[in-house]
Amino acid sequence: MSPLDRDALARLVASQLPHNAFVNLGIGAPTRIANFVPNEAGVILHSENGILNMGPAPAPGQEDWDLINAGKSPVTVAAGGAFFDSSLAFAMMRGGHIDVAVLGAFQVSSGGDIANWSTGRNDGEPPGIGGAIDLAVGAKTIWVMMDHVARDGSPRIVAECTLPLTAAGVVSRVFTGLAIIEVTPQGLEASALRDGASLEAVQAATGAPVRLAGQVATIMADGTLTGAH
Amino acid sequence: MSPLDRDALARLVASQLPHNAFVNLGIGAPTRIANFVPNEAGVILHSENGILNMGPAPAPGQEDWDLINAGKSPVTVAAGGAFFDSSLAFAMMRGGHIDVAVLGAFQVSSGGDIANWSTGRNDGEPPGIGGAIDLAVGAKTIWVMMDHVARDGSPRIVAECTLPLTAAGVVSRVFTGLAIIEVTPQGLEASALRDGASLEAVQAATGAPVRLAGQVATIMADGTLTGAH
Amino acid sequence: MRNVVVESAAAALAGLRDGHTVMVGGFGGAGMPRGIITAVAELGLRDLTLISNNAGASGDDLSLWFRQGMVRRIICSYPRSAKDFGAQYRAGTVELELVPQGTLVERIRAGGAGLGGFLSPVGVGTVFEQGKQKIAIGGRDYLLELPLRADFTFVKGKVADTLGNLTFNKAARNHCIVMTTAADTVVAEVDRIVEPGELDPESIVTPCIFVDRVFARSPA
Amino acid sequence: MRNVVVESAAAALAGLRDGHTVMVGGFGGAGMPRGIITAVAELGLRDLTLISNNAGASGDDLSLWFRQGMVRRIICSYPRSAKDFGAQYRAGTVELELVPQGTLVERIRAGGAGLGGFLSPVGVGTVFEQGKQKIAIGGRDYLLELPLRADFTFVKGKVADTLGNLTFNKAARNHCIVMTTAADTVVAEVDRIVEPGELDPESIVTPCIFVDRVFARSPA
Repeated sequence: MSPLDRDALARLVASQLPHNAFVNLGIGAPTRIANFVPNEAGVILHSENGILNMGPAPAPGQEDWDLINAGKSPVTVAAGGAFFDSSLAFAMMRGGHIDVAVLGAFQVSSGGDIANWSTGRNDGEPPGIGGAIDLAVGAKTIWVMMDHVARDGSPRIVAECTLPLTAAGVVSRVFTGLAIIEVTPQGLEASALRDGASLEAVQAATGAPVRLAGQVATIMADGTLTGAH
Repeated sequence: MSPLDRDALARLVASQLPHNAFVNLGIGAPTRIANFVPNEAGVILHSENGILNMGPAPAPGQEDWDLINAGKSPVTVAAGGAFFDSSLAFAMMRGGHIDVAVLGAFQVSSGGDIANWSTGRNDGEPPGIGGAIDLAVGAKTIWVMMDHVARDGSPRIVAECTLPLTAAGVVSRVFTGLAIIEVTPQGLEASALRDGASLEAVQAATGAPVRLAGQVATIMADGTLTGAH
Repeated sequence: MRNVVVESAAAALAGLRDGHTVMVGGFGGAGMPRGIITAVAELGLRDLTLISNNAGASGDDLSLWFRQGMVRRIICSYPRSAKDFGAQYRAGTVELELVPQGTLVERIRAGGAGLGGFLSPVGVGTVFEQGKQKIAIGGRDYLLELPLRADFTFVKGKVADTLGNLTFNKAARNHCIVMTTAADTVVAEVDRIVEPGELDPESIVTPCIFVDRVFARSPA
Repeated sequence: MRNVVVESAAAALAGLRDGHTVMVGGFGGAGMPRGIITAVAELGLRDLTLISNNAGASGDDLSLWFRQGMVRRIICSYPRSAKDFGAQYRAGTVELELVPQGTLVERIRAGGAGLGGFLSPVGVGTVFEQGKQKIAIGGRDYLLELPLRADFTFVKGKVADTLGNLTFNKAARNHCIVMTTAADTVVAEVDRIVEPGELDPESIVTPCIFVDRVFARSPA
């Protein structure tokens, strides 16, 4: 058993998006989710730079550099798409109109705090906050997609974030290569475990207490789920 | 000598609008100014319900009831016109983008206060404020067009307004059937007098001291000016 | 695929009930959803709070609601020349919150954009500052104005697609645009409904994320 | 009749000088006025305050301004991956005010709409609340955010008419739209200029009241 790879994790998250939901996929790994959302799910993708119903990347040579996603890669617009300015794009985010935002993160706390804009280290680069903070505060549901542990093996799901916060108490679910962790008022609950991973293994990789949810699904290597979820 | 009639007063105000200015004409008498603005003046009319470059009334039978002015009368749109929503229309007003607003009023004070939304009497009708207050606060230049005195002969240009204010210290010029009165930090100045009217006659009809401006023009019966202005 | 088209006024109004707060778009007849207004009148609701620029002028508009005593409170900028509202107002059976039009629009926008309020220069030094916090910024006084939201918004669009994207005819945009952002359930009455992709993405005025139900008064 | 077309970059930039505050539209390359940016770089100005979402990524964008040390201060949401800005930042020769993107846009909108500020939930409980007044509304904390304005705004439109009405291409609208409302002099670089009446009044995105100069980089 090894943690899911990026594509399998993206497939897992994609499979859980509610039908016909308005969804914003954060810059970085979450952007990959778009590749795995089935057409019949009816998911409508929002991009904070002013696109609703964003489509996949264009064919090579068909790029329009005025039609890019929040990560500044060329995209297309699906039938029924619309363009608008940033003030309306952020009104959608801050005003609670986005059903689900999937964000990357460095740390998530058991209280649902998220830290995803600063490593707290001086990497010689200027800081950047962008629009993730507006999503974290305003979307109806915030999911995080990230590696379960940092490169040094230390937990990224923690009792209290040590990195600068993006927003407090907003995350409801964390998808990692090891588990799906629900953030509940009673603490963290694993609602799915990687095939072959025990609760003990997940707990060992997590910086706050985790218990099993009432029903626990199994995450297969390709990112599909078996059992209830 | 009698005061100007409404059309002559409208012609007078129209002749003073700066070339290529963005102008909002208030509901009521000021609306009439549009009939007298020469095409070559390039004036662009704004309507607070979401029209820029508003044109004249349509020919009978050509009305579109989705294309009305702030007084809810059918209008047209000139070449280069645009439609937008009320939040942008009021951003134009409050944000100082309108060059000149010409408003009707019940009273104007020597300090430039304007009262134009309530007679202060209970006329059995509910009160209404509408959008005039946004114009009064936000337009770069506020002109008032009104009768010099009330029906009972009492002054409408006063030392202090007795009616509920619309905005304080915003009016720069008042056009009446008797005179053009400038509101200056040093008090009221008549920059034009109705042909045959003396300063004394204007002063007698005015509730605050008025003196002559450095140059004083003469207002002819048809609303044209002679002499400098 | 998302499809927000409803076939009847009853379906368009499902969930609307006594005591709700309702925004109705329109400036004069432009942008006013007459079909929905009539359908709501037939429900004979009570204790509505109405947010609208006007309070009805002719007989076939919001006057219908006032004539039946359906509205307990109205937040409005210009309720003059409104016969039926006026009668209720004089009788003391409806409460009026008079709000300058630009402030009304901006409060609705704040409600839709997730803002806690904004500082406006409009109303300073007038009766409209009563009961409001005054805050000085850069030496100028502003009033703290609070957001408005509603349970339902009703607007009149021109063309909708089945996803809920909307266009409007000319000056019918008026208050409709911000109102679609600020209610739990947004219903658009339109002239015509088309398939996704038939509207130019550049010409869509209200993106479908703000629209929950679309109703063609006279289906094409 | 009003005609805001200028024939040269020099005319487009007349009055721009050392110490000015300048807004530049664009998100990535979309909506970025490259022709004007280059022309400004050739002026070799000093002590500019720059308001922009990014701080330059490739060599032919705002990087040109940083390379020459033209900018004293930048108000920005995401200045990472900006080599020339980064070098100046590390050297301590440019000051950074980091603002969440939605707050940045809304502060510019407030500046253009004549508001004294607004209450935002964004940043509460984070380092972004430092130095800001916190106000509770309905039991929730908000930060009081203040308006931004500039001496000049530069944006990239698609088509302009000679009055100054603008359309934009696809996602090039981004920050350009609010920036056109919030500066004393607004310059739009466009692909094509047409006569008034050639643009559909329903399709105009920025009405001409906000645009002072229009410049076709490659006149049609």
